[in-house]
Amino acid sequence: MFARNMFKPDGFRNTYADGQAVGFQFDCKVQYYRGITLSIVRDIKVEVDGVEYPRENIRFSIKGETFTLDEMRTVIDHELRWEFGKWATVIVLKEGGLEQGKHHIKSTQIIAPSYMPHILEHAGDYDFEIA
Amino acid sequence: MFARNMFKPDGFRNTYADGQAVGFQFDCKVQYYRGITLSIVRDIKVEVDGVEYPRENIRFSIKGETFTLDEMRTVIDHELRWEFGKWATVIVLKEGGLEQGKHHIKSTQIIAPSYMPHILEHAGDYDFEIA
Amino acid sequence: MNYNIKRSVSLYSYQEEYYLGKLDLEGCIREAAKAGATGIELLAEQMMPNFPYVTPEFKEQWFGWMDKYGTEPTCYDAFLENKIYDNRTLTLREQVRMMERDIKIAGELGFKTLRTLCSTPMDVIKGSLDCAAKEDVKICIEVHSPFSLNSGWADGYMDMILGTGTKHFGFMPDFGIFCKKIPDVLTAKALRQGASPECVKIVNDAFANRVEKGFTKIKYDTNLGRAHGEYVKANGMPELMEAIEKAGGNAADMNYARASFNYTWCDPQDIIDNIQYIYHTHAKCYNTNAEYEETSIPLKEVIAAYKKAGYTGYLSTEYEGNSLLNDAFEVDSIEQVRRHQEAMRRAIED
Amino acid sequence: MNYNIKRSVSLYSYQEEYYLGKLDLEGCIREAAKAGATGIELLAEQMMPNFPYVTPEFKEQWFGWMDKYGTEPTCYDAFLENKIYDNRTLTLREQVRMMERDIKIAGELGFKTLRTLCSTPMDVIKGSLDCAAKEDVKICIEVHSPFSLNSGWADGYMDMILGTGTKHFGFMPDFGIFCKKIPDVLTAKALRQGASPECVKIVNDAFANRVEKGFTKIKYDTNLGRAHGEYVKANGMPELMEAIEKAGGNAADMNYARASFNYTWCDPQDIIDNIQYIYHTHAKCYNTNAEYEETSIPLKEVIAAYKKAGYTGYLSTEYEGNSLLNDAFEVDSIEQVRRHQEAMRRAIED
Ligand SMILES: [Mn+2]
Ligand SMILES: [Mn+2]
Repeated sequence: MFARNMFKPDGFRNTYADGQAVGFQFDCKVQYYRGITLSIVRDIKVEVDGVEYPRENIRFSIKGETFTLDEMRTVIDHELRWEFGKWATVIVLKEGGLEQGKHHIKSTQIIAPSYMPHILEHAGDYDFEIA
Repeated sequence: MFARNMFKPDGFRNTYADGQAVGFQFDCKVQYYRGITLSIVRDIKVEVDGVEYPRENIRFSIKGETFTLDEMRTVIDHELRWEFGKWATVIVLKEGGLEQGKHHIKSTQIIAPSYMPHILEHAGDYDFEIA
Repeated sequence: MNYNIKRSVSLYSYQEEYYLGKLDLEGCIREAAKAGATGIELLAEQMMPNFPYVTPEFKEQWFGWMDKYGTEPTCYDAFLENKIYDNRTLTLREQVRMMERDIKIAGELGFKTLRTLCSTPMDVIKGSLDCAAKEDVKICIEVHSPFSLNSGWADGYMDMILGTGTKHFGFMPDFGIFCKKIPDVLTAKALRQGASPECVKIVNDAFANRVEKGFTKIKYDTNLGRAHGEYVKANGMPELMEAIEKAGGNAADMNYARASFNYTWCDPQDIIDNIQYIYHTHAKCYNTNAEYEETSIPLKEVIAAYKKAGYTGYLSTEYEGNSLLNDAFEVDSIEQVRRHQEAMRRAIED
Repeated sequence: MNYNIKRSVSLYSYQEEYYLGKLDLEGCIREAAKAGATGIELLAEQMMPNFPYVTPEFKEQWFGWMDKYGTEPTCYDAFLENKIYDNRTLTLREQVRMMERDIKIAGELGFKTLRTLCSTPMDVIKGSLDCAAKEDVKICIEVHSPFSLNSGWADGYMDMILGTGTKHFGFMPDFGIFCKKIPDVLTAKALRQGASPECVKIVNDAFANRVEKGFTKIKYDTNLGRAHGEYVKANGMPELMEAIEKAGGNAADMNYARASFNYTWCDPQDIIDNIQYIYHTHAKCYNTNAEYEETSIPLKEVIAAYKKAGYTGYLSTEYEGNSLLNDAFEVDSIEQVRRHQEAMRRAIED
C-alpha cells in the first residue's frame, strides 16, 4: 500500500521498563486505505537484521492501551480504532533491546477486512539507527 | 443451582433437517441467578445414556440464532442474552438422532462470570423419552 | 422509640419463584410491598427485560409499579463483566464505559445507590465517579463476607474516599459478615449430601471458636485470590481440613468445612465506626424461623448498632437460602422474606 | 446542449496526501471544490474522526465546510465489517444493526446515497430498507469490476427491487467496468517490478481480445469466490496463465496477467438499460493525462450513455492510481482529480 512511508523515521528506540531495556519499538501506520477495528489485525510480523521475532513477543500499543496480538482479536472498541494515517506503536520484547547502531527492519501487517476474498499482507522495509 | 428444574420436560426430541434426523435437542435454563452474555459460556457438556458427545457436535440456539460453542466466545449481543429463567435450546449433532424410547441425560453448564475466582460448573440429570 | 431506618427487599430474594415462572417482576414487587417493605432493590441483569436497554415501556411500567405498590427504588446491583471475552480483561476505558452504563440505568430508574462487587478495580470506580455524581447515584462497594469493615481491605477504599473527597462512593455491608453460626440450612444440606455428624461438629466447633476469638481480617490486595488465600490460612483453614481428614471425612465433609469459611462474624461496632460512609445494606438471610429469628445472624444485635449509629438508609432483605434447599425441597421465598421483614421491623421498632 | 449531470469527488481520491499528512479532511474538500466538483463523497472510516460516532462538533464543521466550499454531500461509502471477529460471521441482526448505524451516519451528515459492497448479504440489505427509507438514504450496491449490470449477478438484485418495490435500493456503477485498456500505470508498474515486454504484450493482447469479443458476465451466487472463479475461467484466465508460463514468464508477469482480470469492459448501453435504478456513480480513474484523457477508460463514450439515459445524479471521481505509482514516485492526486473533473466536464458539456 504505502510501504515507503509506513515507518515513522524517529520512532525507533529501545523500550525501557524500570530502567531496563526490555525490547525495542517503532511507530507505523496501517497499510490499508481506511482506519480499522483492531480485531481484524491477524498478525504483525517483525524481522530485524534477518531475525524474525515470535508472535508472543509482539505488543501493539495505541492510545495508551497495549495488547498482545491474541488479545487484539476481540478489541472492537471504537475508541481504539487504528485510524488511517495515524501512528500506532509496535513493541517487540527482547531482553536488552537492540544494540546501538544501524539496523534493517522488515515488518508485515496481516489484516482481514471482512469483504476481501483473501487476507491482506503488506510489508515494508526500513533502515534505522538505535542511538 | 436449580438442577431439579433445568430441563424443559417436553423439550426433548430429535432434530430434523430435510426430513433426516441429524441430532437431538433439549431446552434448558441457565444455571445461574441472573441472565448472561453468551460469551461467558465456556462449555455445555451433554451425556446421554452414559455417552458423552464431543464439543464440536454441540449447537446452542437462542432467539432464532444458532452457534457452535466456539462461535459463542464472541457473542456479546445484548439481544441474545440468555435471560434468567428463559429456555434456550441445545442441539447435539448425531446422525439418525436418538432411538425411540427412554433415555437419561446429564448436562453440565460451564460458565465464567468475570468476578468469580473459579469457573462455575453446574450439572443436572433428567429421564426423558423420545417419541 | 422510632428510628428512621427503612426496609427494602432485594428481588434477588425471589429468584427461585422467578426462575420457575411463579412470580414475574411485578409479582416480586407486589410481594415485597406485601411483606412491608417500602424499598425495592433490583438486579437488572436478573429481571429487567432488554437489559442493558431501558425501553420507554419498561420505564413507564417500573414507575407505575412503584406508585401502585407504594415503593421506591433503593439499590441497583451491578455486575462488572470485565472478562466478557475469554482472551483478555477489558481495558480500563471499556470497564468504565460498562460501569457508566449501569450507573445511567440506575439513575434512569430512580435508584439512589448502585452495588458494585469487590472485584471492581479501583481505577474503574474512580473513573466512574463523575458519572455517579451527575446521575446522583452513590456507588457502594459490597462488604461481603469474608471482607469486612475496619480492615486493611476497607482502608484501601477509605483512602480513596478521603483522597478524592467524593460523596458518591461508599460501603454497603452484607449481613453475611454478621453470622454467629453457620446457617442451619447449610448444615442440613451437608448432612443430606452425606456429611457425618462428627465432622459437622468439628466444623461447627471451629466456627464457634473463630467467632469467640475473632476473625483475622482480610487485607487490601488487587490480587483477590491471594488476599483470600492468606485470609483462610490465617483463620485456620489448613488445620480444619487436616482435622476433617484425620476424622476420615468424605467429600461432603470437606465441602462443608470449606464452605464454613464463607461466613464471618464481625463486631457490629464496625457499622458505628463507618456509618458516615454506609449508604445501603444487604440484610442477607438464609433461614428465618416461625419465631422471626434469622437462625445464623443475630438481627437484634446487628440492627442495634445501626440504630445507635443513627443510620437512615435502607436494610434490604436479601434471601439466599433457596440454593441450600432446592436440591430436595420446595422453596418459599415469599414466606422467608415476609418473616425476615417482620423480624427486621421488630428489631428496628423495638 | 446542457445536461443535468453533476460532478462529485470521492475523497478516497486523496488518500495518498491524507495518509502522508499533506491534506486533512477540510483540505480534501477544498481541493475537490477547486477542481470544480459540487458534490463530496466520503469514506467515514477513512477520514471521519471518532468513527462511528458523529460528534456535534464534527457535524457543525462538516456542514460549515459544505457551505464554505459550495458543496453538498453525495455518497457515503460503507464497509460492512461482518467478520469483525475471527471465529464467526456476525449474525443477521448484528449485520443489520451495523448497516443501520452507517445509514444513520449518512443521513445525519446529509448524504443521499450509501455505497454498499457486493459482499453485503441480500438479507442485510432487505433488513435495512426501512431504516434507509426513514433516513431517506438510497442504498446502492457498487457495480464494481468484474461485476456488471445486465448480468445474472445484477438480476439477483433487480428481483429484490421489483419484489419489494423499494425506492431505497439501487445500483452505483464504478467506471472500472468501462476499461477498454489495462491502465498504463499498472503496465508501467509491472515492468518496474520485472515483467517482460513479451509477456506484457501477451496479457494486453488477451485483454484487447476480451474487449473485442465481449466479456462473459458474472453470475449471481451468494458464494462470491465461486462466482469469481467461474468468471475468470470463462474469460480465459487458465489459457492466459498457460501462455505466460510457456513464454517463461516470471512472478511479475504472472501477477500482471492475474491483475488484468480486475478490469472489465461493459457496453455503456448497460447504463441506459438500468438508468431508473442508478442513483450514483463512481467515476473511477487511474491516470488522466495532460490532454484530459483517462488512459484506460473512454470517458466520452461512457458519459454519452449517461447523457442519453438522462442521468441526473452525480459522477464522482474516484482516483485509484496512487497505489500503482507510490512504490517509486510521488503521487499528485490533486492534479489527477483536477484533470479528471475537467475531462468529465468536457464530456458532459460537449
Ligand atoms: Mn449481598
Ligand atoms: Mn468504486
